[in-house]
Amino acid sequence: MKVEKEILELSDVTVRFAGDSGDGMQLTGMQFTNTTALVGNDLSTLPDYPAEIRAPIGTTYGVSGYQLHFSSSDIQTPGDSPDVLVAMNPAALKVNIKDLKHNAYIIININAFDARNLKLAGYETNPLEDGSLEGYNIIQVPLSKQTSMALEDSGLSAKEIARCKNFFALGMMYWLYSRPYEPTMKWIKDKFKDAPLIASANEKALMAGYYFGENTELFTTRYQVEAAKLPKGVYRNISGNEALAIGFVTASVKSGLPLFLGSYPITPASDILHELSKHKNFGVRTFQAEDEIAAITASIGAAFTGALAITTTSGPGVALKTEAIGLAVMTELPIIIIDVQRGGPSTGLPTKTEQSDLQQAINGRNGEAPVVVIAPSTPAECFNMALEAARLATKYMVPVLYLSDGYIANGSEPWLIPNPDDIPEIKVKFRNEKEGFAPYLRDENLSRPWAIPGTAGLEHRLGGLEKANITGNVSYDPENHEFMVRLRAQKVKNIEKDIPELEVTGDNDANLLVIGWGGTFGSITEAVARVRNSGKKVAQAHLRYLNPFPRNTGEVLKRYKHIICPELNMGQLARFLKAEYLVDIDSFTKIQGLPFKSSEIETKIENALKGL
Amino acid sequence: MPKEKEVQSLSEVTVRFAGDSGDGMQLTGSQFSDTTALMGNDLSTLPDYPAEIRAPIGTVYGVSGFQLHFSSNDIHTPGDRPDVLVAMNPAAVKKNLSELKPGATIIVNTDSFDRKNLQLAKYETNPLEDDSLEGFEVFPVPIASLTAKALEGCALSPKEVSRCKNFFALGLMYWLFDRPLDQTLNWIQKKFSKTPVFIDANTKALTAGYNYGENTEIFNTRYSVEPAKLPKGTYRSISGNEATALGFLAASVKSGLPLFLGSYPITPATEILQYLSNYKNFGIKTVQAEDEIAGITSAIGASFAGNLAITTTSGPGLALKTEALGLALMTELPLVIIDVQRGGPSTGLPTKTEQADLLQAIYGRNGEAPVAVLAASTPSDCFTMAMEASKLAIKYMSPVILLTDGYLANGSEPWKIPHVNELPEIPVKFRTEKEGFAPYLRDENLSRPWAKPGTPGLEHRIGGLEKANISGTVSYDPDNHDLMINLRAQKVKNMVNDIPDLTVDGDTEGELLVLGWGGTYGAIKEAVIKARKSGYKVSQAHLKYLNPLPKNTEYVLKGFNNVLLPEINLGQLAKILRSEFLLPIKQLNIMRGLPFRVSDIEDKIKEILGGNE
Amino acid sequence: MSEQIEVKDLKITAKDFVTDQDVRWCPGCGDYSILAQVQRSFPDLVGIKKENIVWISGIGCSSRFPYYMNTYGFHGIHGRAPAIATGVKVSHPELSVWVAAGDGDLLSIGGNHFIHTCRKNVDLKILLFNNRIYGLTKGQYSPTSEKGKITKTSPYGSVDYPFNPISLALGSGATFVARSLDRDAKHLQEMIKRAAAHKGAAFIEIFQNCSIFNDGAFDILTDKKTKDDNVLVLEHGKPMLFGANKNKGIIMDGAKPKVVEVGNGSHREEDILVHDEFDESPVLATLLAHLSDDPAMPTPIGIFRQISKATYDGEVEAQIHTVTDKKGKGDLEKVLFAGNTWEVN
Amino acid sequence: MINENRKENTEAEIKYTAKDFASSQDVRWCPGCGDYAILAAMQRIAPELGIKREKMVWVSGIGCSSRFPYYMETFGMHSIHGRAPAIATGVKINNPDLSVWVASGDGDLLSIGGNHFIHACRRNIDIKILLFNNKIYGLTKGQYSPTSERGKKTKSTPYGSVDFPFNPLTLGIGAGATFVARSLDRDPKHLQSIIKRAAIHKGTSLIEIYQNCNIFNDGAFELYTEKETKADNIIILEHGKPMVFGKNMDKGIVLEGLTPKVVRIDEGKYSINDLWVHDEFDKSPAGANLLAEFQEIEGFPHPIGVIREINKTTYNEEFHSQINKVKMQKGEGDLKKLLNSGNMWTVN
Repeated sequence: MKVEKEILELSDVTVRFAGDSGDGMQLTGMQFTNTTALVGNDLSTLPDYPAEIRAPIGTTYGVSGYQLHFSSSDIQTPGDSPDVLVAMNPAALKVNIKDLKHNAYIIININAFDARNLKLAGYETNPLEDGSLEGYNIIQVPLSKQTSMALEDSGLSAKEIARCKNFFALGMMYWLYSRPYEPTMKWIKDKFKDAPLIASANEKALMAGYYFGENTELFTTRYQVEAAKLPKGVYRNISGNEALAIGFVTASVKSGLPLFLGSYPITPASDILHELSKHKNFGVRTFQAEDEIAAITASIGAAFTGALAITTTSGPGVALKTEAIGLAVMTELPIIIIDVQRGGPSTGLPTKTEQSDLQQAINGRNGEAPVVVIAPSTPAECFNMALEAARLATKYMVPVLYLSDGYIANGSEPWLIPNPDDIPEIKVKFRNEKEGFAPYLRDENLSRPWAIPGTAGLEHRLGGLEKANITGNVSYDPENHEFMVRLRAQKVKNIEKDIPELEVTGDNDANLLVIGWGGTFGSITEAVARVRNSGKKVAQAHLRYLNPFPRNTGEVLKRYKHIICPELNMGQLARFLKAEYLVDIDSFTKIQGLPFKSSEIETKIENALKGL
Repeated sequence: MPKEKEVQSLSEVTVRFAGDSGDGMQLTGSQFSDTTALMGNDLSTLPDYPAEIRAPIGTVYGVSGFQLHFSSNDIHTPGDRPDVLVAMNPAAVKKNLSELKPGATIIVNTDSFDRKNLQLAKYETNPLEDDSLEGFEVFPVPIASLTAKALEGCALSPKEVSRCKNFFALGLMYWLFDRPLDQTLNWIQKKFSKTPVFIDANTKALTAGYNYGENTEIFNTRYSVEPAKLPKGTYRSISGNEATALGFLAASVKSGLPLFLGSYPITPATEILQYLSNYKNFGIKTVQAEDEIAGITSAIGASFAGNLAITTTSGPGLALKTEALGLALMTELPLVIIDVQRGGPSTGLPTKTEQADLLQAIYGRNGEAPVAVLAASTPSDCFTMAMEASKLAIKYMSPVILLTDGYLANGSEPWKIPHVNELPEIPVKFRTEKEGFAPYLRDENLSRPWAKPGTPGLEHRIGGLEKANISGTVSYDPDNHDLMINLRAQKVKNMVNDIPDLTVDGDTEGELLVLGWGGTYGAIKEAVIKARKSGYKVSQAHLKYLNPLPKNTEYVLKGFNNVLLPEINLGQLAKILRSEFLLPIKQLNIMRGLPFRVSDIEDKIKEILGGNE
Repeated sequence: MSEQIEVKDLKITAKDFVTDQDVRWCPGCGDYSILAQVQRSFPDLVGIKKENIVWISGIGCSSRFPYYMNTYGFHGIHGRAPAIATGVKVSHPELSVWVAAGDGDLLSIGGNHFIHTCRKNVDLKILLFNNRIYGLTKGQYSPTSEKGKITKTSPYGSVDYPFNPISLALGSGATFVARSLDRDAKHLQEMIKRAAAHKGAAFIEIFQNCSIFNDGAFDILTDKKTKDDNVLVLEHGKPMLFGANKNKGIIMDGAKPKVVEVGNGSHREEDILVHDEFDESPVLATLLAHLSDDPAMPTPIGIFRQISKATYDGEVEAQIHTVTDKKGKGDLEKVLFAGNTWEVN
Repeated sequence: MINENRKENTEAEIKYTAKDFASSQDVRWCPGCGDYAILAAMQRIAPELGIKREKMVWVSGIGCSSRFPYYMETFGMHSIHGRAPAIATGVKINNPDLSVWVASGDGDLLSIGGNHFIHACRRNIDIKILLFNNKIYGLTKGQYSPTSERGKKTKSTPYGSVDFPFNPLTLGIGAGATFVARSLDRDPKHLQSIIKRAAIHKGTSLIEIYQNCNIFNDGAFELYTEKETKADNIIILEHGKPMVFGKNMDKGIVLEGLTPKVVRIDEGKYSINDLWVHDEFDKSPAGANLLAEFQEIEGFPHPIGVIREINKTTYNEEFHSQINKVKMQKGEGDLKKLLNSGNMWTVN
């Protein structure tokens, strides 16, 4: 037996797993995440993979990465720069090295650093030998070799054995960060129950990695990260897309409306369609349509017949759905369009995140066609905002555009599971009463009645041509048109009374406000916290409702001398705020397909404070 | 012979022809316009017809109208309120009465005021008999029976005879306003050259109408409107859609590029496709595609292959083309998208005008997707702006959206025809040089080279995924993405160097500037002229370039204490200017599917300036 | 324009069509073979210069194809390749325009452009990479997936019937309809060359293996052991025989096709249905398209139908010439000054 | 849940008349338009379909015929160009108890809406599609359509179109439609009978209706509707009956191998017994395709009637039986269980 190694207590670690697309890095990262969640750490993740399914092995554009930030305290982001990189091949090293902290640990699969792989990665000399890794702590592990040795008698082919090396790496990391391997063992058993050979090989690889950590002289220290002090309750780790999907299932149950999803596969939104396809026992109707347009128009048809109708897509899909969203505006049917934003324009960067569809969401339609626009700010919040979208759409008989993004869709965080009984009902009333019915009557919210086919005596016709007030007949009357255009705008504007006010956190008496929206919440929150920790005053506000804005938005903005608005676009929210409130906004933008680093925002705030 | 009647000279008149959709009012109106143009009057027209091809006869929503404003002076709008209404049936009276000037002249076809038609128009009593037309000068003319009488002996069916009554009405109006018949007589000859019986009938109806005016005692006065004092030159009357089509034809000739139009029929843009289909002998290729998306994508393909590629549509079509527009932007191919705006949202009001697609044009795409946006301000200006749009698209290898609207498209005005040699050349350079070629190299304008298929040695691949700078290969590199986003934005910004400064009509600083864009030009112009006549000091500026804005825009706006911006939308340009310059903008937004009335704007000017006469 | 100084008879080889881009498909993907067969057959295309070839695609794994062909290329947006290609071809009819598309791209989102291209007979060569799955978005069922298919979006089995792409193309009026296999290099090359030689919309459905999400979908047609008994190779003027020893054949039993043994005493080769690619009536082709609806029948590969019809692009060009001949070359000055004009002095 | 326990509504206890299906809107087509006859036929046959008014939904796109829903006193939606089949699909999936009908023109259904049309056919979703084929764009005032004959001179093809037209029947068949028929606006009895057949059919039903646009394409179908020419230019198909046509029923179709031929049956060489017998229910689409192709062959009559009807489960049936099956297997969805799934941990 070796001597027990020293255990060092850490509060906060950022790990990145990186390897070839075929190396199973996403799986490794997710397993590590789940186990870390079970240990009770707070965490945040960032998967990052190429747009090709499998790019050629060994090249830099084939590198797939998974970053995980975990901590014993409350955290908001997947971490700016990793403390540890697991690099399965030279390309993984090459792509990731510039992101690492100084002194970071790099665990390298030394077996992959042969001449061929070095060349594929575009290295002229071996970085392990040429001094280019100076300043880092390099741990060279014969990962492939160790794995094949462990699996010598497994009865698997060499290729199959090679595929197990990610479990070896995982086991080693479990040891290093003092995590239990049992959850993954259980997962392996479940997953490969029909292939016992593979199951046993993966188990062996995992354990071999774990023991390797224990036995080798390469590691002198292991680390421990205590459980975070989170509010009491039952937690699960949840990604944005998952939270969104079950949020809508919940909305369906709470409203008593069948959920209808019309969708067409598109990155990074497809997972929602996958998830909802599983829940047929909730009566969920998933319709994989022939194209984006059919997906939304089928949803409009379903909304007409009384479904909670949604359609999921990404930016290019919203572009295609543009005309149909206008139809939903004119027919005043409740549908929810979910846009999981990705890098644009055009096909752009399908697997990368961005916030550049806001203009499209608010303004991208012919004519005056107002819709409600909302955006969740963290993966778990995707759940709540789904309920909110369903509530607003059905209450106001209006299309709602729900802006998520690639970062929160694929990222995950611990989620305090709510008790469904505590979730408020979504009250929906279908019109049944014949007496006095007209399809474009208005209630106190300016909403028209929802009279679904099958209701005797309420037969009526909807359409995309301008509607006469109340009767809903086609009308070309000039005064009526003006009236209806303003009425539809007013209906959306009225919603400001029904949504929470914009909340300001941080220092009330600060001169500087950082305002954001959507997935930048975590980075902004951490940056603000850091600046405040250094004794400076900063306030923070985050918009979850983008059309209409919360009713106190203007009043909040006018309280500050300087307003910074960080966005992953060229300043789209800033433009709206300026137009609406005529206040100057210091737009801080980044368009690299990546989330903000907290440090970037921190520096921005520090610099702005200097000028105040 | 009856005695010569008194001729009164007027400086301007607004006439509206109104009748059932089947009564040929659009034809009557355009004939009257053509003749009036030939007489040398300045003029402006406003056709207004229902979205159905033929709504049921006799009903109010089946009424089709054609308004014409003509003058011996320079004019800019089709007129706020008609002086004269020609009403072919009760529904036409019902629909138009509220719009007329007090004391206006109404010529009615009394034959149609029978019980059935009154009922169809939802009249409970006959307005010719009750006092509801009091305050107007009503001339009852049995147009239908007079036409029938005139055509007795023609080998036509009663139905066919009845169809000729619009020519009778036209003849009568020609007499009333002292216009010659020749133009219309020629037109009839040509139009019906294959059916002489129609030539005969329509000619007879037209002359009968004219003679009726001359002979009958009902009309005591006839009117004349002197020719306007327009700059020297050869003129023709032109509609916006026609001018747009000719503008692109001219751009094709001046650039030496074959013109390719990918389009799908949509009101009110279809006519551009129809006009351009005629000019095959210019080598124009018009593809009527299976849908809007194929319309634009086939144009993108043609642009890749080295054509001057355009696509025409209206708002709902632009909505469908959204995704493809992003592709044109990413591939940096020259393409002009023409949006003839109509009433929205959704299908909205297909035959009515509006300016509500501006935000869609500028912002309506996924990702940061900047394109140039231009807008024509008068029917004939469509010609100029079509050439401008082509020039910018080619020079900057960029999609350009040209906004016109239903009012400009269908309205017409006299146009001083330019000579081909006076038109600006549009330089085009295709890359042929192999040495040093890369598909995303940049010239001094940040434009990439146009290397068309068929050029040996320049084989390259483009697409919608993010491009690596210079090499144009696919790149997911974060810094490259940032660079390219900024580069594409900068390229569009650079166009300010090519577009004229915003000019101010009137003082360049002061109390009030009325700013406009697009088809509101005429109404604003007249309102400003009228306000000035009543002693107000007010200036006017009109934006024809909306993205990028002319470089002196902020400077101009800041010269005034108030900026009034009338728009036929809920304040779309106002929103852009507010965010751009943090300037309060006074808005005037009326969205009735119709152009502004001059008085709407004039009243607002007076409201802002108060009683400072 | 550059001067033509190149030597005319420079021999082009498959290598000349290879670009400097690394090919980024998954190892084992059928797309590699299709790319190889295209590159191998292209040097034999008579009279087509490399710079006159354009590849257009939409979105999907196979839509990366243009990046790997050293010709002009355009990686468009999802489903729109046939429409972009129409624009290229109509505006420059001298180009040889090729479309690479997957089953999702061509038949799902792009279905409309596909059927209209067939109808109009635009002179495009369309290669359908049919792997019966969405690969790029990681494994959803496609409009050619078999009913009951379990995928991420149909965890309980899809309830959609698939398209029969051959039948759809025939129904849309396509003038050249063929099928081949990614694994049958020689046959595929032959089909590519035949498509290139055809004037008009040429459609080749290629059964293509997706080794990641739908591995083995076409094994029965490509594996040595099963191939002969399950694939019927169509050849014009030849009897429809198949089987390892060509001992099975198709006969017509009234209006219904039937498989019989040949040479066992009951049927001779002369009884067997003879293929006629050039049949004006689409009925034989339709019959063949649906042959394998019956699991006992073989799957035909080869040319189902090839007929001669004017092409859209050719007619557009011809019309321009006719009108120009009749009216003279367009004179802008004349057009501007046409109609009712008047002078102001 | 709204779809359950609604079986009682399938039999109509109420006696309707045609008038009950006429809405209060004034019908706004041009006088003489074939659409009037189609509307009348629909309203006349509707009471016999056993469908309650509130269970009938009409969906349309854009075009003259797309005004159809406004005139039917049922639920309806006049949507956007080309999308009617997709909207109807959403309506039918979400509430399969409804009887869902699509009214669409040749531009709407086959040009911009071509994709939704072929996919509806492929899925066999139980919607009834009435194609008002007038071979022209009417609403936008006279451009050629994807069914216009080649060489057609219109406003957008002043020198004649160079497109080949679609044959809507072969397209429907090629896309896998299970019910494909054709009728005429001018033959109300036949049209009503075909509408009824479509209503009864389970699955996507396509009826191509030759419809006269008297403004922009007047007389396009005169040959098939006028008394003098009709008999020689159309053939009325009936299941199990030999294909006979002609003024004196003296002509017929024989099948030689796979090739059809028009023959006389009054000259001794052929008798009625030699003629091809129509089989609506033939599983193979080859015969139906042959019939659909008649119109492309010089001297052949256009077939009218049900070209093909086959039995296949519908998309909506399968869709809902799958939901029920999963519910049986996994139990009715339990929200608490769903939220509390995956790897959970408790913080105390």
